Amino acid sequence: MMQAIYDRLKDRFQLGALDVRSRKGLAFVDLRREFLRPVLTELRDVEGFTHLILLTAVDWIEDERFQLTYLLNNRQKNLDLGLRLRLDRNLAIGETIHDLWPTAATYQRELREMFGIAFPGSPRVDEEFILEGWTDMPPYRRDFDTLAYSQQTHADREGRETSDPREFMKQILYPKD
Amino acid sequence: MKHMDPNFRKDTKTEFPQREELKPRKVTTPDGQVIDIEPLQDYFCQEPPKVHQKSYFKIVEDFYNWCRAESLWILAFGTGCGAIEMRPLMTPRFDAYRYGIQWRATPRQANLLMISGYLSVKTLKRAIRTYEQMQGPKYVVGLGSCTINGGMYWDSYNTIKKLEEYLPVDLYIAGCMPRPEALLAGFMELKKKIKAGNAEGANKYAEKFDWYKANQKAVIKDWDMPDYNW
Amino acid sequence: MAEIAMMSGFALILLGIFGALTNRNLLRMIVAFSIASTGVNVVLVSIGYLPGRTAPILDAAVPLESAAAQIVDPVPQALVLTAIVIGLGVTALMLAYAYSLFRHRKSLDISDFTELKW
Amino acid sequence: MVSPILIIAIGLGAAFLLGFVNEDRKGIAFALTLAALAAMSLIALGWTLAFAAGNAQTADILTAGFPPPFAINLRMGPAEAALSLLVAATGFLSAIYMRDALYRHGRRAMAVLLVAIMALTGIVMTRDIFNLFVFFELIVIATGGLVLLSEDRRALAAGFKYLVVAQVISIMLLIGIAFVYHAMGSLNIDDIGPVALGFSGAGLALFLVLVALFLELKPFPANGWALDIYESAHPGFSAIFSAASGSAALFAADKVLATSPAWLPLATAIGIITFIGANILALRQNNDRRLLGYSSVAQIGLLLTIVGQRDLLGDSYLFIAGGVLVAHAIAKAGLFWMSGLVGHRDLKDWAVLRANPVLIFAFATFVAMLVGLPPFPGFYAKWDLAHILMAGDRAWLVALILIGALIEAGYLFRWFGFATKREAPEGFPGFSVNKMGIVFVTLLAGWTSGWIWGDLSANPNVLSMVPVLFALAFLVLEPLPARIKNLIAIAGLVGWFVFRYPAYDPLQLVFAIIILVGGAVIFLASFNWQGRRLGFYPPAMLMYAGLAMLIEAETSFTFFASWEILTLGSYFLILRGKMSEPHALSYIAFSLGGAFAILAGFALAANGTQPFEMAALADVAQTAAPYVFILLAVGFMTKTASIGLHIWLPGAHAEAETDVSPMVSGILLKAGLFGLWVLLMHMGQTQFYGINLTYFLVWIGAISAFLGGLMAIFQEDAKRLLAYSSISQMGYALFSLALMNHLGWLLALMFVINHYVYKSMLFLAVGGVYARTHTKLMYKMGGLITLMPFSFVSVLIGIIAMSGVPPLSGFGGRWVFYNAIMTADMRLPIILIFLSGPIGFLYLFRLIHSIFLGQLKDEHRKLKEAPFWLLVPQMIFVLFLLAFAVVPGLILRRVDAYISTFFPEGGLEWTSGGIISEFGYWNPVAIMLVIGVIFVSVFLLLLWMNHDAQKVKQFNIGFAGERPYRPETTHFAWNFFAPYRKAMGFLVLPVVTTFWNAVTDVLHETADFARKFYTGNGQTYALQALGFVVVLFLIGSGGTP
Amino acid sequence: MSIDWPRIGYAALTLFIVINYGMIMTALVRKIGARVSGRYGIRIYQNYIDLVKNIALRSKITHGVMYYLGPVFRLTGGVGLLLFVPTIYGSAMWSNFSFAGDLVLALYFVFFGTLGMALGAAESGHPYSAIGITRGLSQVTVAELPLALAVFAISLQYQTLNITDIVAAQQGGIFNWTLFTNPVATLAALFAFVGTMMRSPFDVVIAPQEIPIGPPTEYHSSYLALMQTNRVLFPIAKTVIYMNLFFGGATNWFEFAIKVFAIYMISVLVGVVHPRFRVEQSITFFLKWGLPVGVLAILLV
Repeated sequence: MMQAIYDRLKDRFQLGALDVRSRKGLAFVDLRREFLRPVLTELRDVEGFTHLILLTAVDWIEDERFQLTYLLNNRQKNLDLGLRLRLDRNLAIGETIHDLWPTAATYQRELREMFGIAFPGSPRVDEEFILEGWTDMPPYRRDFDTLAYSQQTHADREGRETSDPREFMKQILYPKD
Repeated sequence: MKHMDPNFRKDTKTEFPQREELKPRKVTTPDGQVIDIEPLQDYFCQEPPKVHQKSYFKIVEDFYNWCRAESLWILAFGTGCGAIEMRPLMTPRFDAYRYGIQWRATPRQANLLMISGYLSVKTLKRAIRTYEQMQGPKYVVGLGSCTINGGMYWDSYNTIKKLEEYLPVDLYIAGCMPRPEALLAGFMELKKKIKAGNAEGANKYAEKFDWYKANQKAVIKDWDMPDYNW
Repeated sequence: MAEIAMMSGFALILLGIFGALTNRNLLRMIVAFSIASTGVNVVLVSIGYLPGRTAPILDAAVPLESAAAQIVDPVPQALVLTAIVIGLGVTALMLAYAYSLFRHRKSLDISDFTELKW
Repeated sequence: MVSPILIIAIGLGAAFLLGFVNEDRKGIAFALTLAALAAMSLIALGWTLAFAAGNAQTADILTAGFPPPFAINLRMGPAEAALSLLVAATGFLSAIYMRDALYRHGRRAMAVLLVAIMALTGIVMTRDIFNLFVFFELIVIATGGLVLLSEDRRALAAGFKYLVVAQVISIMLLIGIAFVYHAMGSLNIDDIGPVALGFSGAGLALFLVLVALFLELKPFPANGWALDIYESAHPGFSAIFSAASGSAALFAADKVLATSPAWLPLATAIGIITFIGANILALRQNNDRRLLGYSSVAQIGLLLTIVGQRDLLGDSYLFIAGGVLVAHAIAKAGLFWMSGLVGHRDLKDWAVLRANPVLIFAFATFVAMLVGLPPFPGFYAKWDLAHILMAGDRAWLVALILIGALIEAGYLFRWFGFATKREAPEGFPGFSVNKMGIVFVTLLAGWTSGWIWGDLSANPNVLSMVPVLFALAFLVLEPLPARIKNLIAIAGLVGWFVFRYPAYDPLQLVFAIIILVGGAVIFLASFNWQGRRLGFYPPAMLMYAGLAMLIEAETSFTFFASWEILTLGSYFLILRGKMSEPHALSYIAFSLGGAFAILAGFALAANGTQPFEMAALADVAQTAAPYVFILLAVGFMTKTASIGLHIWLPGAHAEAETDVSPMVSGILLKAGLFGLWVLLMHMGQTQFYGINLTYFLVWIGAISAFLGGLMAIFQEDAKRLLAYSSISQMGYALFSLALMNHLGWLLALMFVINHYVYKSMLFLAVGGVYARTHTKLMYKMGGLITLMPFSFVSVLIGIIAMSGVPPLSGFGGRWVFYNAIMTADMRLPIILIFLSGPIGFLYLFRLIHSIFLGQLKDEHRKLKEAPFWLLVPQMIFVLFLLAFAVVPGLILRRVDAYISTFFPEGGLEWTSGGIISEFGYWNPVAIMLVIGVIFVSVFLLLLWMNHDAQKVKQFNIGFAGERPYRPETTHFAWNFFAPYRKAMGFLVLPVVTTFWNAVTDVLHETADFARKFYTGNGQTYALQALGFVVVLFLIGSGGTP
Repeated sequence: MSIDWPRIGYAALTLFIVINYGMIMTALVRKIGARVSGRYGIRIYQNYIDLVKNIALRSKITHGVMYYLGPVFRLTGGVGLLLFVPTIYGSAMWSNFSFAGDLVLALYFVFFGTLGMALGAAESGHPYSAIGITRGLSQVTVAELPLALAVFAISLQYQTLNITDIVAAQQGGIFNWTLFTNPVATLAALFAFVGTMMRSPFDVVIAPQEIPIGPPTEYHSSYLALMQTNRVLFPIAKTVIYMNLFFGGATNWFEFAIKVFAIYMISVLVGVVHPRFRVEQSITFFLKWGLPVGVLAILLV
């Protein structure tokens, strides 16, 4: 079924390969930026993907890319389709889709705060979302080192031992190995 | 084991701007006169906290302390997963009421602040404000390892590690999370401490006010309240 | 004879009024009113007419002592004279108005002068 | 004595002489004209004075030396003399007024004016119907000429339309005259014998004459042509056309009708239809002159009605008709002349008159004259008319006349409101001095006529009553600074109280204290105003004068006159508020409606006897009594704003000035209560179809108390809240009064006192806050307690007193209330009262919370305490309330004893240990002591324990871990009782407002639809006139075959 | 005016007895509630500890004069109400200050504390306080209505407003109580009783879950102590009125204790089985059920 939808859209929007996952009815597909809105509109209005489950980002720091994932859901047919879009990491400006799904505004606000991806035109996008009084770089960027930040901000309690859970449990459970 | 980027330096230079509603503003009065409003001065009491002396007579103070110990009113404020562990205390199985413990909805009437779990910087601000709004003598109990050393959030950029740096903690109850029985045991310990006259957290806070404030302001960059929230 | 005069007088009045109310043209209305007032005058005279009597002129033919029995009633005739004079005055005034209206408004149609209403 | 024929001769002669004056010598021509008119006026004046002094006999002038019917004769009697004077004087003044126009048109125009005035006097004096016709035609011609004096081009068309219709009328008149002559054999009016009502032979002849004369009076609806003239002619001529022509034509009709009384009903019918119809149509007029035209038509209609009633009026006929006529003529001429001062024709453009306060005063005078308010002739005339008609079983006619008058008052006062409140145009050049002079002369004439009619009247002269004169004296004092005037006013009130003190019985005394002493206390607040404060003291003092006279009134006339005076004064007072224009209008509309009901009630009760003692209300005949009761009760209840008649109150009280609100709320409302009191005292047990009428009052009182309070809860505007609360409180008072037992009356009296005190106090407090914050919306305030502690204290004390919580005086009221209802017959309405008590608590709490408690706003942080002079009376009230709470007996004891003369049962026992009733007891001193001691002990205890409490600021609140954002978003005040609205909101749907709006809308829509009838086409007008005749003929002959 | 010292002494004693009785009784009621749900419950003297604890608080704040006076008004209202009503029938001294006024005084003095408390709470500037006041005032207007009607009915029945006289008329056997001679009025009054005791289902005023305890949100330390005192005193004072009017009064302290407890338990029992009403729901409830019963009461007398 997903394949059928993919076939219908593939040529018109120059989609990437369909990435079918293990779970039935879940698939991902890459697309180019200029086709984002047409594809989303088409999926929403024609193919029945009426629900935006989430909009999230992945920091592919090695590729100098942010990947935005728009996960859509078709309630009738129980299909989940993820659209993956890659943005230039140094010029992280996404296209707002709050007019298609009002909830997207919230996601975009979160992405703006946590990844520093701008969504011009999205309502209240520059307001604080979860963080309060944050002045450092967006914390979900991979070049933000949370441990280092934590060390530099909060002193460890003296005598606290930190172990690698994997090593620690191995020692306890299989002391012989 | 996690790597740490040796080159990472946190941003210490950027100042967070004052909140809009707290900036001094000019207002036109009904008579057309323009007056200056300084919200922090005009709307908040700027007095620092005071150190309160114990009663002159020891016997009175002992009696008071006994009453304080036997009448612990907990502020109904849950900061983390520990909030869940408090609920069973009201049930027939644990029945904390028989120890004179009860929950109050307003900080004005409560005298025990339970920090029930991890405390993000954002929540810390609320916790400080709430603590300061409680009337002394008042007690703070940290619940779980998160309040002790950060617990499983030890490497989080946004969670404090040592509660006593920010609030005068009377007692930690270890565990992740501590069970209700542990809480009850903790309350008993607290009572002993109060009865012994050692639970002077409020006075300690007032004495070392500057130190506490410095610690608090070091993590809370958008300090948008008076130094002491009466 | 008197009845005929009176009938025709009333006919003239009705005719005049009918004309005044149906013609839009100011001048025609004025003419119609003239006809009507003529009718009124005829009626007036016919009221004062007594059959078989003579004109109320006291001369040799009508001696003073028997005048009351010989002449027709003179009062209506006096009234008619007055009415004619007044009618003339009114007609003249109306004509003057019509002239003035036409000069200012370039129209003689009464239905054009309805800016004052309600 | 100069021969009256000279009036005509001079007019005619001067007109001829003008022909010889050189066209360029306009000054001479004008002087000649004025001299002629002055001479005519003087002759008429001489005759009038002679008649007034009783030195003259009615004189007949035989023109040709023959007795009638052989020659025309003129007659000079008292009415003729007065009318000639009216006509000639109007002509004289108008001539001066129209000087510019007359100069422009030259001597011919002056001649035409002279001819017109001459012809009008001729109509008044002649006794020959053909002569009448001639004069009428002369007037037609003269009118045709004079209309052209106007600079308005449209006058040309109007004049032509007039001529067309005049032709039709003259044809009818002439034929009629001819047939009358045929039937009677004479042209002399005195020879026209009584002609029976009929439509053949002599009847038809008379019908034609009459109908032509009626048409000259511009009857509704056949009067479109006249309105066009009014609208477009020169105002100076319109004044003549309205005041002089109308009066003369009316007199002509009167002369003819006098011969055949059988035709009077026809006149009545046409008159009353015209009166009401024209008044309704006037409602939608925006053009001032056309409005005056409608009003003129209406007034002539009223006069025709009065003419039609001459069979009943008898000796009073001249007094009544003359009163209405004079009032109409003077006021209408004055208004037309004033319209010439106003540059534009919309009603709102009259705001320009504010440039000169005397003109506003003149406007007010003329409006009051037209509506028939004291002290003007129309008032006396209306009073007598209503009484005679009621006694003659013509109540329906009284009702119609009063309804018409009410509508007229509606549009006139609305217009006055425009003039005083609307935006005045910028850069006004100033009024022409000579025109203004004419208006002032008219003004003087108006007041003089008021004095004359008062003097002629069998009743006391309003203008010779001391309080009224005192109030009027403030007109002269207006140039003084406000504070001096204030001092005089206070001295006057207190002085009058001291002077009259021995004469009051205890009930009057209580009211007198509230009105005179209380009024003086409120006047203390007026010291707050500086400058001259023009237009404040005369109406205020007029109101107090009315009130002071009201409580002493012994006869129904004095009572009613006082009532009207206080209504008028308070109207002008309320109108002073910034936004009060519509509210003042609805106030005066309701008040006049109520006053007319009272008038009808008194007239019905008096049944012809004059003067009618108030005490005689008890002896009204069984058949009439319930109607008298209902009429009077409705009248008084409009003043107390009982539910259904309440919609004027909130706006009027809320939008009034700060020191006016307590006057109209604390004091003025008591007038209605006093009226009800007097009514119940004398007619308390009146039955209507077996039901005691006081039962209805009990219900109305209870519903007012309940709904008034409920509406108060939902107000955002502090003064409106207080205003609705007044409705509720007055409901309480009405309820307790109508209980008709001893304690009920005592309770009502306590309400009278308490309501005065705390309502005045609260209005002043809110006014003081308003003076600082410039807003009345409560949610915009908050937290003012520290800035305005004194205002807070007075509101606090007011609230405790008002809600009936011990130990303050309100509790005494509740205690008496409980004791009073124990013996009441009705139980159900008491439920509403029970409910409205706590409801009062709700809105009062809202008042104090939203203003003084809660969060202080940014812009109010530097506010000062309310002005000193506003606080002074408040503090006096606070002290009084505290004292009254401890020793209520000081005042109530005497009243209690006095009430025992009406209800000997159920009194209170005043002992040193408290007040004891049949059912319970109450010891105010003990209560105060016990509560005081407990309170102080607890307070000291708390002080001991918490003396070291840290004073914090307004944002230091436990806000769920957050902090408040702004005071505006933290102050919980807007829609404060939202849950209450959810539960009870359906009870406060604006049903009554909707009803009254619908009434006015229907009237307005009717007017708007009906006035389309006047198409503006001359032919249509002529057709309407003919149609009028035909319809009249058909209806008449249908009635009498 | 001479001071009647013994009477003042008796009044103080009454106050002392009632406060202690109230402290114990409210604790007992809570303990019963706990036992019903299988808990041990608070200690019977817990109220005293809480009271002392609050008084012993070291730091206090004040929001202003009215805020300071609020609890004073509140407690004065409670104490005054108690002392204005004869506590023990047949004893001149235990009638305290009832010579100052009759039933009407008692009915209206109830509002004294409410008014003061509302003013004080409102000055704290806390929106929750204001919301709580709104709710409380809205509810009490209609909740008191059946009582007013019932009182009217029984004062008509006994033809007096004197409480002592009303109690006197009920002496001589349980069936002389108003409860039996006029059950409708009693029922109406009980509507009001349940409605004004600040217990479920009519406790939305202080609903802790949404508006942290309503009007007293900002009160603490000795302010709260005074209010706690009033909270044990005031319901009893009110109950005493009901007892005197409908349940035959009390001729000695023992009877007093039993009757007050029994009447008090009515509101407790209603409360434990009914969930909370919203304000408009309780208004509608009283109009729909309380009002008709009250009307019936005054019509049947």
